Amino acid sequence: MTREELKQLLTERFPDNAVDDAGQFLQIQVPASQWGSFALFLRDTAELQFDFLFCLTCVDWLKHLTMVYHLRSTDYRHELVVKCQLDREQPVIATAAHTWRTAEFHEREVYELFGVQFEGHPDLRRLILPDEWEGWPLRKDYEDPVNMIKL
Amino acid sequence: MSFETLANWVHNWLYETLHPTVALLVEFAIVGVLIIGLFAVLGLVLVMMERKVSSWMQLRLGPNRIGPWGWFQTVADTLKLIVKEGMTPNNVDKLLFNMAPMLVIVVSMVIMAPIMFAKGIQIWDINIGVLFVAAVSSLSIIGVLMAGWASNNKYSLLGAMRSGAQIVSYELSAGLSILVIVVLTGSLKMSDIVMAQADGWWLFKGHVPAIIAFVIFIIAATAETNRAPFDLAEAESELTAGFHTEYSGMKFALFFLAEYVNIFVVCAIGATLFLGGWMPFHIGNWEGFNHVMDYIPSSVWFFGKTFLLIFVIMWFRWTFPRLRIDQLLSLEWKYLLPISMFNILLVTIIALAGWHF
Amino acid sequence: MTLKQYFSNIFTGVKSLATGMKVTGGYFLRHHKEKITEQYPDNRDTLVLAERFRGEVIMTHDDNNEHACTGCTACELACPNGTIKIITKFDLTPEGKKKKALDTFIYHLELCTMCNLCVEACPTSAITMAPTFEHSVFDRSQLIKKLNKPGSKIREGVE
Amino acid sequence: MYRETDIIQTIPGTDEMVINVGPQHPSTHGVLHLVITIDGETVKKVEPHLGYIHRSIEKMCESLSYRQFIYTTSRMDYLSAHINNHACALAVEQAMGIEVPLRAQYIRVVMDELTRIASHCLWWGSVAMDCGAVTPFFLAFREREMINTIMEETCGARLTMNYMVPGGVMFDLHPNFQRDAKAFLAHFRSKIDEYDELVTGNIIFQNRLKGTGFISKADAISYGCTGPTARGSGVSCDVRKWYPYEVYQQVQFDEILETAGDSYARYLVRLAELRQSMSIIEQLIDNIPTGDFQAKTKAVLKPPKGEFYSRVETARGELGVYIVSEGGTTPYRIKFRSPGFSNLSALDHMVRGQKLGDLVAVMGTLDLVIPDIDR
Repeated sequence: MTREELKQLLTERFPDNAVDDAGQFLQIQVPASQWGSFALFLRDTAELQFDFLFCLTCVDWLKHLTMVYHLRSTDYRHELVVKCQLDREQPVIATAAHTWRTAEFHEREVYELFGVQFEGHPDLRRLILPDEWEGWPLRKDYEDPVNMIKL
Repeated sequence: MSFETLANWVHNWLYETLHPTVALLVEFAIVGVLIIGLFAVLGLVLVMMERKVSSWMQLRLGPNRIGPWGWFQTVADTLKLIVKEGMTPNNVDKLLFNMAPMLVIVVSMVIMAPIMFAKGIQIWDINIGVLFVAAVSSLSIIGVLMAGWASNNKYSLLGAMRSGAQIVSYELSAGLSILVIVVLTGSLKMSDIVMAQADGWWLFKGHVPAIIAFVIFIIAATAETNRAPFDLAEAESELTAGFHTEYSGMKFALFFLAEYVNIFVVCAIGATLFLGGWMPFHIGNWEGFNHVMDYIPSSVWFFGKTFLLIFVIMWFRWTFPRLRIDQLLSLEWKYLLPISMFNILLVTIIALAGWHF
Repeated sequence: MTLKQYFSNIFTGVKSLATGMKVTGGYFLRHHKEKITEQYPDNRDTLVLAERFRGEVIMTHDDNNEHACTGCTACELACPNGTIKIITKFDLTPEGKKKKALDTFIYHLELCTMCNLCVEACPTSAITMAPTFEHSVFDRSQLIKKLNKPGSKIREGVE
Repeated sequence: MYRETDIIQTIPGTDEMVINVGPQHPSTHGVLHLVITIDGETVKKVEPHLGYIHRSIEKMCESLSYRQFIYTTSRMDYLSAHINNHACALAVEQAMGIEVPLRAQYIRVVMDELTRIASHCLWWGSVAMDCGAVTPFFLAFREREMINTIMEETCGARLTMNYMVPGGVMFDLHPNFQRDAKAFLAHFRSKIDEYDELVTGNIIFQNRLKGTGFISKADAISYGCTGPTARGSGVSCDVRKWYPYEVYQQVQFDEILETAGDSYARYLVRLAELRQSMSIIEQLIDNIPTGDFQAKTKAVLKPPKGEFYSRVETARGELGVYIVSEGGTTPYRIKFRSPGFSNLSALDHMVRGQKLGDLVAVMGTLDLVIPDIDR
C-alpha cells in the first residue's frame, strides 16, 4: 500500500484523528483512550498488517508527554507513526505488549524513564534502574545533582 | 646401573641392616616421598605442557617470562596458590568441604600403585592390577560430589551432579575397553599385560577390536578426567567453575593437581594396555630390530608413550567445543556402550579361536 | 535410525572431528611462523604506531618556543566532555592596543575521549593529536596538563 | 546436623532453583544479569535484569550539539562503533539536508563493512568459546586485529573510531588503505575456510546449535528481532536492501536468509554475511571516486524543527536513530532503537524448556553486546 492509499484509508476510517503527511513517515494522532483498539486494528486489518513495532518511545513536551510508535508491515513495507498524547501528571495508556511482544521491554524502559503507566502490561517493573530510584530521568525537569554533570 | 638394580640394592640393604618390619616401614616412607615428589613434578610439567600446547595451537607464545622459556611459571603459580588464603565460605559443610580435595588427591595417589613406570619399577604388582585401577578411579567422583554438595552453591551442585552422571556412565565403556585387553592377555596383572606385548603391542596385535577399544578408551578417559570436550563438571562458560567454584588457594590447587595427575594416570594405563607400557617397540621376531629398540631405556618408552597420549587429550581440549549434558549421555549409552559390548564379544571370539598374533 | 544411518553418523562425526584437529594440529606444528603475540614492553623500540593515532592532545611549538594558539576557545566549545579549559589574558601590541592572547591551555587527559573534535575545530591548527599512549600515572592530578610551554608566545602573523 | 542454610533453596513446592547468571559470569559478555529458574538442567524461565552499565546516552545527547553527540554512540555497540556513528551522521544529514560527496559515501560503506567483518569475527570466536572451544577465539582475533590496524591507520583509533562527521568523514583515506584492505581480504579469503573446518563442520558444535533457541518467523517479527537473529528465522529485514543508504544500492550482494530459526541458522547467516561483506568491499575498494571527503557544512548545525528517523544495518540488526529537533543547536530528544535490546527480549521465549548449556549457546548466537542493550 502506498503512502497515499494509506493516508486515504486512515482518514476515511478515522476522520477525527489528525493524519500528518509532512514528515518522513505518515503520522496519525490517536487519543490515548483509543490506542488499545487502534493497535489491534493496525495489526489485524488485512490490508494494513502492521506486525512490526520497530521503535517505541516517549517525548516529554513539558506540558504533556507523547508516546511515539513506529510501525512497519513486514509484508507490505509501509510504515506509520502513531502518536498519543498523555497527561503529564497522570500518564496512563493501554499496553501494546499483547499486540507486539517487543513492546513489553520497550514499555518497561519507558515506564521507568518517563513514568508512563501501561495498563494491562504483564510485568511492569523497573528494567534498568535500581528499584529504589526516585523520579523519571528522561523527563526534561529531572534534576540529579549526583549523577548528572553539567558542563 | 638401571633403576631396577638400584631399587633392589636399597631393598636388600634395608632388610639386611634393619628389622623386617622397620625395613618395610622405611620402604613405605621412601615410596611415599617419591610419589609425592612425582606428583609435584608431574603437576609442574603437565601444567606447563598444557600451557605450551594450548598457546602454540592458539598462535600465542605461552608463558615465557619466568625462567628459561617460562619453565618456572608453574612454580611461581604454585607458590602463589600456597601462600593464598584457603577460604572456607560461610554456611558450607566444613568437614566435607575440606575433605573433598584430600579425597580426590588421595584417590589419584592410590591409582599410582600398580603402574609400571619402567622395567621393574612398580610400587605394587597386585594380581588384580587392572581391576584395582578401575575400582579406585571411580572413587574420585565421591570427592567431586562432596565438593559440589558441601559448597552450598548452586553452580557447584550442578557441576557435581553433571560430573556424577558423566563418570558413572563413562566408567562402563572404559571398563569394557580395558576388558578387551584382559581377554587378550588372560591376566589382570600389569606385569603380565606388559610382558604379553613383548612381540608387539596389543594395538597392532589385537586386530580391529583392540583399535576400537583404544579409541573408546581414549574418549572415556577424557570423560573420566573431566577434560574438554567433556568438561561439563567445570564448564567455564556455563557454570563458572562448576564443582570447585568456591575453592581457593591450596584446596583449589589440590583439585587442579588431581586433574592433571589423573590425566597422567589414565594415559599411563592406556599406554600400558594398548601400547605396551615400558616395552620397547618390537615387531614379531625381527631380532635385530628388536635389539636396537631395547637400547632405548624402558622408562623413556613408558613416559614417551604416556606423554603422547596426554598430548592427544590436550589436543582434544583445545580443538573441540563442549558437549551438552544430554548429548554426553547419549554418546555413551547410544554409541560407546553398544559398540564396546559388541567389541568385547568380537574379541572373545578372536581370543578363543586364537586368531590374534 | 537405521543401522546404516547409525554408522554413517559415526563416520561423519569422526571425520568432522578429525578435520578440526587437523587445523589445530597444523597450527601447533607451524607455531613459530603463525604466532601473533606482540611482546609489548620489549618491542617498544620497534613499535610503530599509526601516524594518525589519537593518543592525546598536544600543542605544537616551533624552535623559537612559539605556538599558534590565539586563545579563541573554539576547541573548548567543540569538546563534548569539558576536557579543555582556556585561560586568556590581554597582551599589549606594539601599537599599544590590547589584544586577547592565550595564558594557559589546560587539558584534562582523564576526561578526554580522543574524539578529535577540538583539532577539527581549531582555526589555526595550533593543537594536534599525538600518537602516544602510555599515559598511566599514580595520581589523577598528574593527568591535568598545561599544553602551552612556559614562556611560549604566539607565532608572528597568526590571527 | 541440619541447618537451614545448608540446603540449597528451591522454589517451595517444586524442584526449581533460581540462579543468578551474571552480572559477572564468563558467558554473558559483559555485565548482563539473568535470573534464571531451572529444574535440574532444564531452563524454565529467563528474566534479564539490565542497567549495570546504563549511562543514559539519550539524556547525555540532549545536552550535546549535533556534531558532538555522534561520538557517544561509539560507546553503545562498541563492536560496530563505526556503523553506529553512521546512523547518527545520516540522521543529522537528513535533518540538515546535507548532500554527502560520493567519495565519502564509498569510504563510509567500505568502513561499515570492515567493521561488520570485525564484529562478526569476534562473534564467531565468542560463540565458539561459549560452546567450550577456546582456540577459535584466537583465530578470530587475528583477523579482527588486522582490521583494527587498518582502522587505526585511517581513522586514528582502533575501536571507537569517531570517523564520521555530518557531511562526510573526518579525514581522507590513508594512502596505504587500499593496499592494506586488499591484503586483508586476500588473507581472510584464505582463512575463512578454516572457520568452517574448525567450527561449522564440527559435529559437536552442530549438535549443540541445531534445534536450540528456536524462534518462528511470526514470533521473531513480534519480538522485534532484526539482523541475523531475524534473518535466521526467514524474516527479510536487511536495511541495506530495503532502505538502502549511501551506495548500497549500487553494490551487488545477497540478503542471507535461513528458515530454520534455530541457533545454527543464525550462525550460518552470520558466517555467510562475512563472505557478503568481503564481496561488497571488493566491489567498492577499487572504484572509490576522487573528490571531497567532506561536504562543506556550517560550524554550528541547527536543523529545522521536526522529527527525523534514520536507520542502518549494524552487525546486530537495525539501529534506528530518532531525533526530535526543536530548531536548537542540541537535539530535543534522541532515541536509539538498538537491535540488541529487542533481540534480548526474545531470549526467554527461545530458551524455555531447554538445557542450561543451550542458554549459553543461544546467547552466543544472539550476539549480545551489553552496552548496546543498556545504552
